[in-house]
Amino acid sequence: MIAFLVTAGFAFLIYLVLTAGSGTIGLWSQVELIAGGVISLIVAAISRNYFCRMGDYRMANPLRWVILGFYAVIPFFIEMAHANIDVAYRVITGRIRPGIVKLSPGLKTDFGVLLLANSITLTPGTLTVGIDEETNDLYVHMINIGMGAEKKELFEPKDVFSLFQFPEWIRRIAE
Amino acid sequence: MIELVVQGAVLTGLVIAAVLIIHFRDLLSAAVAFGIFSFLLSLEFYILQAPDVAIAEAGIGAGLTTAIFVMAIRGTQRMEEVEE
Amino acid sequence: MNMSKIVREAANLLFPFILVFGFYIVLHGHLTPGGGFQGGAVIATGFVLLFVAYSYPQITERIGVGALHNTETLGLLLFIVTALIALGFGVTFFTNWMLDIGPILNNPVAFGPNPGDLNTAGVIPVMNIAVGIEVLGALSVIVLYMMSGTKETI
Amino acid sequence: MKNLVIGATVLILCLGILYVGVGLEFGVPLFTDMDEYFVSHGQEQTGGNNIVTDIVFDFRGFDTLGEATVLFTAVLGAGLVFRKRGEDEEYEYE
Amino acid sequence: MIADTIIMVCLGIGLLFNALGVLGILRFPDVYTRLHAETKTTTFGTIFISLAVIVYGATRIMQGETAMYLSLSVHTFIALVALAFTNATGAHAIARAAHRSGQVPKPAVVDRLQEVRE
Amino acid sequence: MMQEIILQNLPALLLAVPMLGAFATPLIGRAGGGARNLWTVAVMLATLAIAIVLTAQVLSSGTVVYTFGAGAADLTVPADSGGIPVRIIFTVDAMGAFMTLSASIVGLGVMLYSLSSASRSTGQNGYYALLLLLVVGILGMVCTGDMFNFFVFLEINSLAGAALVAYRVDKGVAVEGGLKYAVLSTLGGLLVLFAIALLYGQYDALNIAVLASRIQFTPLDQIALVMLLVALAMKAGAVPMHFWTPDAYSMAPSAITALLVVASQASLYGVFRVVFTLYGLTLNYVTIGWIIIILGVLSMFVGVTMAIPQKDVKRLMAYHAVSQTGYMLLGVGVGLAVLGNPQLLDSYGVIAMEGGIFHIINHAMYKGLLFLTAGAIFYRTGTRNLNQLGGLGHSMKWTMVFFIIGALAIAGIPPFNGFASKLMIYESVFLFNPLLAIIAMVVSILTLASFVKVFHSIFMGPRLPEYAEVREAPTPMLIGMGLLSLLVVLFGIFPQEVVDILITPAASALIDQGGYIASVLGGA
Amino acid sequence: MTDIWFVAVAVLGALIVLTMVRLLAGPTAPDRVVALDTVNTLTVASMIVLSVAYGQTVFVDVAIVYALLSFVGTLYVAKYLGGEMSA
Amino acid sequence: MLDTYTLQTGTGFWDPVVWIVVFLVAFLIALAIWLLGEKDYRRGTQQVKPFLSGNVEPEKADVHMRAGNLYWGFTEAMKGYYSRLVPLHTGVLNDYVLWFLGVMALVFVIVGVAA
Amino acid sequence: MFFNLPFIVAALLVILGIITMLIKRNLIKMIMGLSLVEAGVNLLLVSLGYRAGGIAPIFTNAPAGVMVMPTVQAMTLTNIVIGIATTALLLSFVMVIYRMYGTANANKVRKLRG
Repeated sequence: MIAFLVTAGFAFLIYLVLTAGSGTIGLWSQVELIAGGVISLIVAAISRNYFCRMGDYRMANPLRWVILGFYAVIPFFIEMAHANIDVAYRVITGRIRPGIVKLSPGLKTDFGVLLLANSITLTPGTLTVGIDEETNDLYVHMINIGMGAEKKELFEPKDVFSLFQFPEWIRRIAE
Repeated sequence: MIELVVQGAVLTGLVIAAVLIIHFRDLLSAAVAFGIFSFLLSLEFYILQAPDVAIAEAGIGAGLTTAIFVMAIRGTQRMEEVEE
Repeated sequence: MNMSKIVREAANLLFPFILVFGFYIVLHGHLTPGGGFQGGAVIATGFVLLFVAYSYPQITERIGVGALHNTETLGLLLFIVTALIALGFGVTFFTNWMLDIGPILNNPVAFGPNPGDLNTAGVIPVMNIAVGIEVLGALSVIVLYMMSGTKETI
Repeated sequence: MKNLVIGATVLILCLGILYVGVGLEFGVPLFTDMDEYFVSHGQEQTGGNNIVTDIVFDFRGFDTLGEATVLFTAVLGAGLVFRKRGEDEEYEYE
Repeated sequence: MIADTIIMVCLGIGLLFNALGVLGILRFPDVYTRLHAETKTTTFGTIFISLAVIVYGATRIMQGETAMYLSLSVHTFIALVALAFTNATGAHAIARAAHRSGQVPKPAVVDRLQEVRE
Repeated sequence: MMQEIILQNLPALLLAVPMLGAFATPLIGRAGGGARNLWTVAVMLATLAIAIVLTAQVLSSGTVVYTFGAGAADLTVPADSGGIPVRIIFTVDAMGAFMTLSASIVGLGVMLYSLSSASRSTGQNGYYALLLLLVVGILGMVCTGDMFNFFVFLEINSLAGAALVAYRVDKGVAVEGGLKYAVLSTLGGLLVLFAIALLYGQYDALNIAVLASRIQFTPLDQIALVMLLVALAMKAGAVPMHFWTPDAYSMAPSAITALLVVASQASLYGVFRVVFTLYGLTLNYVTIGWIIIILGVLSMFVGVTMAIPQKDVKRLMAYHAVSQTGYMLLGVGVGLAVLGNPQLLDSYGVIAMEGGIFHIINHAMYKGLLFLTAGAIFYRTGTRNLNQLGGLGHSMKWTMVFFIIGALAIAGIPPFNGFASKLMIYESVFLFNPLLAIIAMVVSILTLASFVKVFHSIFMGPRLPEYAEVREAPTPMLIGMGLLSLLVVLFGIFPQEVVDILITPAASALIDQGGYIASVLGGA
Repeated sequence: MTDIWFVAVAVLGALIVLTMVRLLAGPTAPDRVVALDTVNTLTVASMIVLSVAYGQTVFVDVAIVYALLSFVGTLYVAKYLGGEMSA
Repeated sequence: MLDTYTLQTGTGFWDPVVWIVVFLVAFLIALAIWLLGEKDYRRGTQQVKPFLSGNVEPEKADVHMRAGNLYWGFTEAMKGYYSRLVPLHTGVLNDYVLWFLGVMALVFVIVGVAA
Repeated sequence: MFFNLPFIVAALLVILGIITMLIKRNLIKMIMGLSLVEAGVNLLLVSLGYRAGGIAPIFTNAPAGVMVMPTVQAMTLTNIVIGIATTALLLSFVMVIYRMYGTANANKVRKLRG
């Protein structure tokens, strides 16, 4: 039941964003609001078992979404810009030293792992290649491993991220 | 004039993708090329002011066509047989 | 076999989003680019996303082929019955009979370029919905059939 | 021999089909009366803003029914070839 | 006028990064490094192009045309988020598939995943 | 009130009823096999009733036009449109009504026959739904007055046909036949659409009447003509594009094969509609007429000669179907070749066309009958190989009688209906070109020879030990066959009646391009 | 002002044509999928820019459809390549 | 009365009723002849067996002529024709497509030349 | 002539598809060729309806201008649906054939001949 409501609320929110600017009640017209309600109920009926896995409603807290937005705009974006300049440098010079390393972030929720994996993929010279289904350890392809660093069995997050510690942020968001 | 350049680029890509579909012996690669072909076709529809058709081609070409081709390849064989 | 945890989680998150977007396209068919077919294809692709993220047994225990088949038939029947009702009004097959019914489904619109209003166009939104659910059922059922065909035995 | 036939066929079809590029002019249709009607009267006759949807569901709604029928047919066909068949349903073909 | 400049700059950065990404997938030696170029650079470039569009929509809203440019900006933003999300996941899926299909990273100095698999 | 609505909307109901029936069939099939059978037969009966009433309406009051989505059925041209029709229009003239009648009669026979012939296989819900959809495709093709609508129904026809051909998977061989049929007909359909696009690009119209009134026969029109002509002739199974025909016909369930014959005749109708109504006198009718005649003669000869060495009874009959299609092409082609010469047209052109058109319905009846008998034999014995069959005349008497009727009709032996139409073709073609008539007669003799062989090897001879258990075919099968054979005999005894009532209006409707245009656009 | 947008689309079109080189050359299927992803991203960018260039804001929906759906095809190819598609 | 059943074929006519009457008359004559035949013929006795120069009558199944042998002479006589025609039906889908498109190309040429 | 580029490309796509169907022996490749033909026809249809400087036929927030022809777009939509249905059905057939015959080569899928 909670899953149904959470999914319906989420769907309604998305529908509102999609139809922003359609009328006069706030930004929306009356018919759009009714249609959005109906649609969100249908969507929730179909997809509640997928959107909300068993008994995990942490993400229903709006505060976490605010932090997520902040995370996406400030640290993530800066890292991304940094990453891109780095990749651009390597594209032009062709100076690379790639390898696949193991990273143990210690995250527990699936959503957190997803966020971290996508963050890693989009940021400095790293790309998630594999994941250990039990321990949530990530296997990360790095485009430039520091000299000698490949000897390390397990990479710490601070070896990978230069400016911000993503796992800390994501723990704050998702756990 | 600049529209013509845009259209020329997209159409060139379209023809290249079509030729590559024929050229690849690896059917999986051909399916991937078909995906690209579908993207470019949709972009061309978009340029020709047909957004309805572009959405239809996008919805079909992006996911479904590739999916059914890959499944058909999984159901048969990946490589085209070499002519004797 | 299912795909990695990351892909599964991403599919879970994207699925309701795709559904909402698909329904948005279906409902706004008479205002923005799109319509029943396009929206149905988008929703069907959402289902196909689930099919790819999970394995075939996992999918079939949650989503029945029969349910999707019924959805398809329901859409078709809704479509043809909507068209047939027009005969009862003394006009021909496929006439837009809801145009004269009043403001619930047929808001008066300004002609020429306008921002658009959802409850206009009489029978067209109803047919959009009908075709939408027909197409979503049909396309996902076809993909499911082909998935079942990739198994070694029939 | 066969390659020659294929070549000749493709060549003639090329000439025939590529003639489209010469015979018609892009962007300047010769007659436009039917589509002018749709553009200028479609919105007031059906109330829909998207003329393409108006055509698909109102002016040419029967085509759409046919199209939906084709989809239904394909689903039935795919279902039939992948169905579970009974024991005695294998016929001998020699 | 300032808005125009911002739009130009954003477009310029976006196109530059897109070009670099395409260059990257042409230059890099193996599939993993190409994925680096593809995922990060083109996504980043597209984000900047979208930003240009969003800024353009915002300026038009400032000039008083609300409804349509609001929807333009919002929809562009949605496309942006969706693109970033799906690109990252897709890149992961491809990298994983490439690794599972037995493609070793060519000039790699270390491959922990391969060790685990063996 | 109800009756009035039905009478006003006959052309729409003709399509809507079987469509609704097909869509609901899988749902009703959940309730049980008996309910589904009852439902499909009821739907088919309703369709036949509508077709008969529609035909009567067409014959009594001229061409029926039906505008989809307009305020009234005959409001083809909206008041503010400047004299062009904008909606989809059904134009059922005498030719279309004739085809409608033939298709729905065969459809009913096939449906009754299927009640027992399909009763042993799985997936019957899909089978019946597809059967109804195939009927929908045929009816739509022959009723429509709109090029794109024609294409859509062509695709329904192709896909439903292909899916049904593959119905008995049969170690994949049936699927091979279905694949060949589907690929070729899809390619043909796409080329038809290409041609439609060319016509649309020049004249901005899709309605056949409007196109016919505007057509100029520019080079693009010629390209479109060739594509339409060849693609539809391929769908009709004309030699040398007939290769899919034996493959598909022999592997389909027999009931379906009987209906596939009608489906390919719908394509033949498309050919006639294109050359006569769409292009009319603007095309160089002598060239096109001779092309059609040559296709017809080749079909007749190659079809029958390929039939003689066959061992598979259904494959043999499929080649005969090709051969008989040649007669229709020949008859109508002769009519086309003299289209521009009123004198010759009056003296033998019309008769030739009437013969060709009469042959369409005759062929649908007797070839359907023959395929059904072949299916009955296969149902009881489990083989189609002529070298293994024999001595069935002792146990399957009714089937033998029906087979004799069909075989004599196809060979053109009086007093069955095949003779009547062939006689018309012989006499008129002899005036046009004696050689063609002689070829036609030779082919007829070879047909008889071939069917003597089939008859001998299936029914004659002593009772064979492996078929000692064989009994008569079940009653629904016999009813289906009996319906068709009754019509064969009736059409043979009263040919002039049929010609007067059905055929002459159909032939004159084909020739009368101006009347067709006037019925849609008004005035003229 | 509108010309800028068209110039941007022209550059993107040229980049799409360039990407075809990887599609042709890519020694393995994953390389070609990389080209597919790139073309997808560039197409979305072109569509967004073109909708502004044409002044038709409703066109952006097409770009959203692409951004959302194109990775389904990628996932299918990945599933096949990873040997995980055993139904 | 007869006129309504007569098929007019432009130059000639055909009357199925007359034909049926003639057929019936012929049938009656045949029946009469049959009735005039041997009266003491009995089924199931030695009379059924044909007299084959004193040889033993072979089993029925052995004399039954199978379909493949029935027109052996005809196919043998037209061997040259069949040896060319039958291999054309290759069963390969590409060939089918080639025939279709080839005929289309041919008709293109014919129509192009004629116009 | 040069401005007829979309028509020429559409015709080229049709021809490329036809060539694929003629020379490729793999059944899946042939179906890809069929899809190419279909794409070519779609492109031809849509470009037939284009009018120079036209805008899309949607009145929602539309700028001023002449609209392109909408009928072809409706036709193309129909054709796209028909195309996906046909492709799916044909691919199902090919999968069944492969399972029964063990090959998807048109040269070997020929039990029906003669």
